[in-house]
Amino acid sequence: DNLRIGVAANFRSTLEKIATGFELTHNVKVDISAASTGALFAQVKNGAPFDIVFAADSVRPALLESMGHTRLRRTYAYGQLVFWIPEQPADERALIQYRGTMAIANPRHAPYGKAAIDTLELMRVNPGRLVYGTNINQAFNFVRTGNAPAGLVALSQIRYLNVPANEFWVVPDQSHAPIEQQLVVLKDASVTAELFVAYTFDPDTTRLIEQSGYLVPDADTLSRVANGADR
Amino acid sequence: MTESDLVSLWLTLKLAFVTTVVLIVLGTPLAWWLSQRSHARERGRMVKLLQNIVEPLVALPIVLPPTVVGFYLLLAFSPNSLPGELWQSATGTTLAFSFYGLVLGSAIYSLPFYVQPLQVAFSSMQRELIEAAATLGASPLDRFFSLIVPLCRRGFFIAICLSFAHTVGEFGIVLMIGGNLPDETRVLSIALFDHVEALDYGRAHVLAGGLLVFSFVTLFLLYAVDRRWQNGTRTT
Amino acid sequence: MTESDLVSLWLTLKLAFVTTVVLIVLGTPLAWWLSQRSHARERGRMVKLLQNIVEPLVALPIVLPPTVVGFYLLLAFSPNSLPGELWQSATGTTLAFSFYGLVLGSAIYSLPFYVQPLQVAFSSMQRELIEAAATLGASPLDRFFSLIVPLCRRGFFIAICLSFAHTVGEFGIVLMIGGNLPDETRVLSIALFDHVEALDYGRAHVLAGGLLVFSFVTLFLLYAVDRRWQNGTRTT
Amino acid sequence: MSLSIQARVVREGGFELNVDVDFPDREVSALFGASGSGKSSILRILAGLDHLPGIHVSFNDTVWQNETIFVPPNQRHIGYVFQHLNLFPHLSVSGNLDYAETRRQSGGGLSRQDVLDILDLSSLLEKLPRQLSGGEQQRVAIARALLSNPDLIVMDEPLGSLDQAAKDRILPYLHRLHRSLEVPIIYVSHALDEILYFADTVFEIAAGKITGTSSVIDFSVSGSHINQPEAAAIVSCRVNSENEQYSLTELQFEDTHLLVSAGQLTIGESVRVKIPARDVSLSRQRNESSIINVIATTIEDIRDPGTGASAVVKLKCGNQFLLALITRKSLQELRFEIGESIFAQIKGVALMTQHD
Amino acid sequence: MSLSIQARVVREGGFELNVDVDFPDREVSALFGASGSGKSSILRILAGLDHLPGIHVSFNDTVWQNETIFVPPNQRHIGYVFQHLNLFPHLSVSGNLDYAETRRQSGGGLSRQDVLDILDLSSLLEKLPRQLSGGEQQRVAIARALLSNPDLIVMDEPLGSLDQAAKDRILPYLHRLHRSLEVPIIYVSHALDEILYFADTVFEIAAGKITGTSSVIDFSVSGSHINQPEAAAIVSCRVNSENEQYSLTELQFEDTHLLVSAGQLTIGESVRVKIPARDVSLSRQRNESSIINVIATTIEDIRDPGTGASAVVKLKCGNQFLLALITRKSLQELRFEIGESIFAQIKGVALMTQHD
Ligand SMILES: Nc1ncnc2c1ncn2[C@@H]1O[C@H](COP(=O)(O)OP(=O)(O)OP(=O)(O)O)[C@@H](O)[C@H]1O
Ligand SMILES: Nc1ncnc2c1ncn2[C@@H]1O[C@H](COP(=O)(O)OP(=O)(O)OP(=O)(O)O)[C@@H](O)[C@H]1O
Ligand SMILES: [Mg+2]
Ligand SMILES: [Mg+2]
Repeated sequence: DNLRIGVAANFRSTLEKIATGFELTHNVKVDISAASTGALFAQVKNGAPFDIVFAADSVRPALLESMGHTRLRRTYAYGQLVFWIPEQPADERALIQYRGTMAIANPRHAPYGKAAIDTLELMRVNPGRLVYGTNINQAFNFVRTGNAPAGLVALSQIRYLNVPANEFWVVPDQSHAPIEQQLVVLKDASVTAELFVAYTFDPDTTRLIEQSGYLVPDADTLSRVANGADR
Repeated sequence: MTESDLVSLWLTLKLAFVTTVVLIVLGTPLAWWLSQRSHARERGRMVKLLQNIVEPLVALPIVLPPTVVGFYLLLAFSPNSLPGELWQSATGTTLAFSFYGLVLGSAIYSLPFYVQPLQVAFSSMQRELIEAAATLGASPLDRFFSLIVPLCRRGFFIAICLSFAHTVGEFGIVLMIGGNLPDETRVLSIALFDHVEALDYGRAHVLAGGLLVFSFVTLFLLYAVDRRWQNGTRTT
Repeated sequence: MTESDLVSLWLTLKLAFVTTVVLIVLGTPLAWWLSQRSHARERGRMVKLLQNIVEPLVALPIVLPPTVVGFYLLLAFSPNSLPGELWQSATGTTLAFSFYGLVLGSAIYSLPFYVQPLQVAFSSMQRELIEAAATLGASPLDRFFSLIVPLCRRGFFIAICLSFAHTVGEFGIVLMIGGNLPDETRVLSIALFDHVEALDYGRAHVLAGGLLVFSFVTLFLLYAVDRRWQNGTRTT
Repeated sequence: MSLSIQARVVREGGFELNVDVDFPDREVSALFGASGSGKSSILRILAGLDHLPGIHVSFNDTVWQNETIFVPPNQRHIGYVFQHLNLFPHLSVSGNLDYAETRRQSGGGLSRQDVLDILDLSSLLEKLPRQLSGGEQQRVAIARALLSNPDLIVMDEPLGSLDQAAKDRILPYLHRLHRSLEVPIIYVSHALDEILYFADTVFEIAAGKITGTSSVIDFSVSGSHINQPEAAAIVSCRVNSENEQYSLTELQFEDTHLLVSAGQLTIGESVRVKIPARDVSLSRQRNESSIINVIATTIEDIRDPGTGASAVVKLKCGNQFLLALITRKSLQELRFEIGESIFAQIKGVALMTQHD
Repeated sequence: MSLSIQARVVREGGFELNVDVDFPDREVSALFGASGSGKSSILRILAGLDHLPGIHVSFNDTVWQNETIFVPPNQRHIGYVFQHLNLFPHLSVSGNLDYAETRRQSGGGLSRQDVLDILDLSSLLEKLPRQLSGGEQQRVAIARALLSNPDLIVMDEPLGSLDQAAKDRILPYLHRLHRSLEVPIIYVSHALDEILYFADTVFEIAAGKITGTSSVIDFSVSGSHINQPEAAAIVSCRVNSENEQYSLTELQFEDTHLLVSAGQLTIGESVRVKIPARDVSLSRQRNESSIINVIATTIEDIRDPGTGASAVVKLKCGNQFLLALITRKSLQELRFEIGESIFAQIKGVALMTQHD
């Protein structure tokens, strides 16, 4: 049977690359469904036939685990927040002095949004107006279409669309809580699911994730995970 | 268009078609029943009250955002809830994440767009013509097909177009209860949404453009057929 | 309901109201123009061709998922595009993230739900009555208000209900172009979606339930008024 | 007692219909009354179109409606010519006729070609109702009702928008039709001449109540209309002989003769003759004039309204009656008296119908 | 030349209308023709309801339609009584009347109360059109057209579904109305008696063409209908004196007298009398009978159709004509000849209208 994976929208394109590699090496077909983490959560709770869910945060995976829907939970990546201001030089000063409309993800449920708010507070940035995208992709769209002149978006998006290097500035990790993205393997998943998880944490794959604009858990964490301590 | 987009297109057309058929079968009698209110002097009070309640109920799904309707449908379809349980014990499958679940969801959400234009058409029809047909020996069902359908042709046409198009464009419910499964629930609207979400603008443009042109041509042809039909009855 | 939900409710009603007014003002003449096709023997070919093109165009927005329509609106609203640039130079603000942007988006998306039931009503009206009114000295505008509006009352009523309800439930477009600004673009459907996304199911249930009850009561009362009006003309 | 109806209903607006009628079997029954008196209402109840409480209808031993039973209109097999015609606007003339023909409940029935010919519809078959003139629409409505091959025909002013020539063609056809099909007909009309020509029994109706029931012969000489200029006596005669040269037929009328114009009549046949009151003048002696029918009668009654210019004299001849409309001036100058024997001069050109 | 229309149009379906008519000023013009001959089509063109090319219409020096000009119907101020009535279904009777009254283009005009009284609508004001009987609806349609206070009245079979009593009340009213308002009226009817009563000029129409135009007096004695039983001569007389006892009025008819029933007439006034052909019998000598009007005439023409039972004799009296419908039998037995002097016995009870 095919392996069914639910994925939060921001990680989708990266996951597609991973899945292509996995399909080649393991000869298993992977079906990818993208949705918001909230939707994935509701669907899993109500019996969605997924094997693995790649969430955009750690809260909902933990909740799923506590409700007994999972048999494995792991952090697979940390998102990186960037300040993007198209057609202008981007750096820390530009961010601090920015006074226009700024697009961020909705801090209420999107981890990138929470991180953006943290950052703005910590760095005492006072933009003229904050507009919220439902998720980080939408915040990105606001900037990309020119409706918002700048935004705090994800590095993965910047990489995906090959934004010129001088137009964005990667916000340092310390300025916000980590944007931890976790996956869960669901209780009734097929055994192939663990194979896929193992493939995800394969060094070649983690390099791919890093190249896509994420930080990956350090080797320490990874080995602990491999020993099952995280469970 | 990629192959997966073509699969989505096929699925979308299938969903819209099946949903529209379901609406025609269930929505037509409902619209008829609701449109009979003003004439129904001889009916009981209970029937009237029921109509007064059902009429606003029909319009109700659309005041909730589709994702929210989808959310509640998801709850209802869950094997933990009564309807979901019944369905599962009857068919062995879950309603959520299945094509039939999508049909059900779309039908509920598109119901007002089918029922209400029809109601307008039914209620503006001349009742005397139906009486004339009755005296000529036409049974109620015969009257319906031989008289009411052609007289309300425009209402049917617009009701069908609206609900078909609306099902094609439907997205929030499908996303929630469909789970975005290729071959089964990833309809075109979801694929399109995916492309936009994945910042894959090129594919999104192609798909949206294709969908628009396809729909325009289809609607244009349908309207042309409709006009020809109309002209046909005029001169023949 | 919390205060912010109340703000959203108020905003939603305002949006739905303004959108409906816009649709009444713009959609009514459009529906009338489109419904005149079959009778227009004396008109030029160009007008007919234009009608044949506009008619399917009106229905077109609904075959695209609202989020996608929203995405393209976002492109159009951008100061880099011509319409967005024009708006900005005229008003100094952007259409995106503004109430007027929402109105525009909702109006485009709800247009078919307003225009098409009206077209059904207009096209099933007896033309001879308009002729009679004309011989009694009623000008075209006078005829429209004194005769066509009351005769097509049910069509207007349903068109208005559908587009109002649809705007209340509209979500995809608003999500795309609204930016979720409290007081300005965070309508109820977005707030509800936020609650669901934030796993705040309690508030979501309250809001959804409240919206349903409110809408049901409103629709129930509207239909009751409609019936009374109808009965009124029957016996008075 | 083929068709009987008892109804006591009040319409919104206050109109009260309170009738108890037995329409005679196989006959033409006419409903005659002023505008708004309830004629159409009765027809609608008969056909089952107004399903109200307080109504009993039965036809040929079948109960169509009582407190518990209600046979829907489509099972009553009634050919209904509506006052407002109700042609199907989306069907051509032939489509309208097909609609009726394909739903016939019994075999046999009228030939379509006959109906088309008599109603002069052959050239209109492809047209839609809205492309027809008022009279053309009315003819289509009649044709449609007839082609449904009904067990009962109900006609609500079917000839109202037709010209005299069309009426003169259609009425005799309906009459022949009725004689050959033996289907009862309920006929509503304001036109006295149509009723006198066509009806066997006349039900007079006023303000929702039946005010009189009589054979057309009695109705013609004693209805409430006999002071009207259109009043005419209907009498029953037997065909004696024909005079081909002048297309005149000699009829045996009681113990005297009448010469009338006629088509092909069979000697010995029983016929009905209409003698308009204004065509009858009175004289104490036989005068030579262009008036060819002069018969001896006795004055049965004199209806002098006391005002106006004219009075009606009812004349008895054997067991039948005639009417004469004369001026009050001559009434008083000539001092006619009830019981007096007098000559009725009848201008010979009176309409007639065949009856058995 | 108050109202003129030239039209040459072909309707879909092939009907061709080809007319060129000048309706006389301030008169009642009747359009008389068979069903489907194009009467309603002409009225619709007049009112601007069928905007087709090939039409010229002008009224009182204003061009209503030609190649370039088209005055829309609402600016023509026409009171149109439609053949299909077209009452507004959502408005009560009074609502329908208000609709017309509030859109009056000029002041003055009819009193609403008068119109309600004559058309007997006072008790129906609150009803909706679908709660009315056919005849009631027709009366409302007439009232509505009249209350719009039009410059031109156009009536398409306005009395078709009315009973005789209503007609007898409404026609004289329309006649008086016309005399007092001096608004031209175009009147379409199949009923010969209405036309003879009401019209000044008659336009005969057949298959889309005007086949004859004549004053009603000429029409009555020479139209194509004079072999019909309803044929009647219209003659013009002057009021001589009244005989109150018998409600009879003596009229000067050429150099002889006629006694007729009448309402209040002014001595010296000019009036029109209708003498039905069937009410006239011929005799070579004056006989004593209930017939009070016997006048000396000469035979102008004899129309013997050669078949059928009756023939028409046209009689000349001074400069006017009468018709007598007699049997072909008496025609030949009595050997009437053209030019012969003969007595016409006229049953005295003839309808009449006032004319100036
Ligand atoms: N649907 C209705 N609701 C209420 N009253 C009605 C309705 N239809 C008819 N009436 C009233 O009932 C009375 C009788 O109407 P009906 O149509 O039977 O008259 P009718 O004898 O056919 O008259 P006509 O010769 O004018 O057609 C009228 O006073 C009319 O106003
Ligand atoms: N809308 C139309 N389209 C095509 N043909 C029409 C249309 N209306 C009428 N006709 C045709 O034109 C002819 C004249 O119709 P019109 O209505 O003028 O007749 P009419 O003299 O008023 O007859 P009636 O006395 O029966 O009402 C008829 O043969 C009719 O079939
Ligand atoms: Mg009636
Ligand atoms: Mg006509």
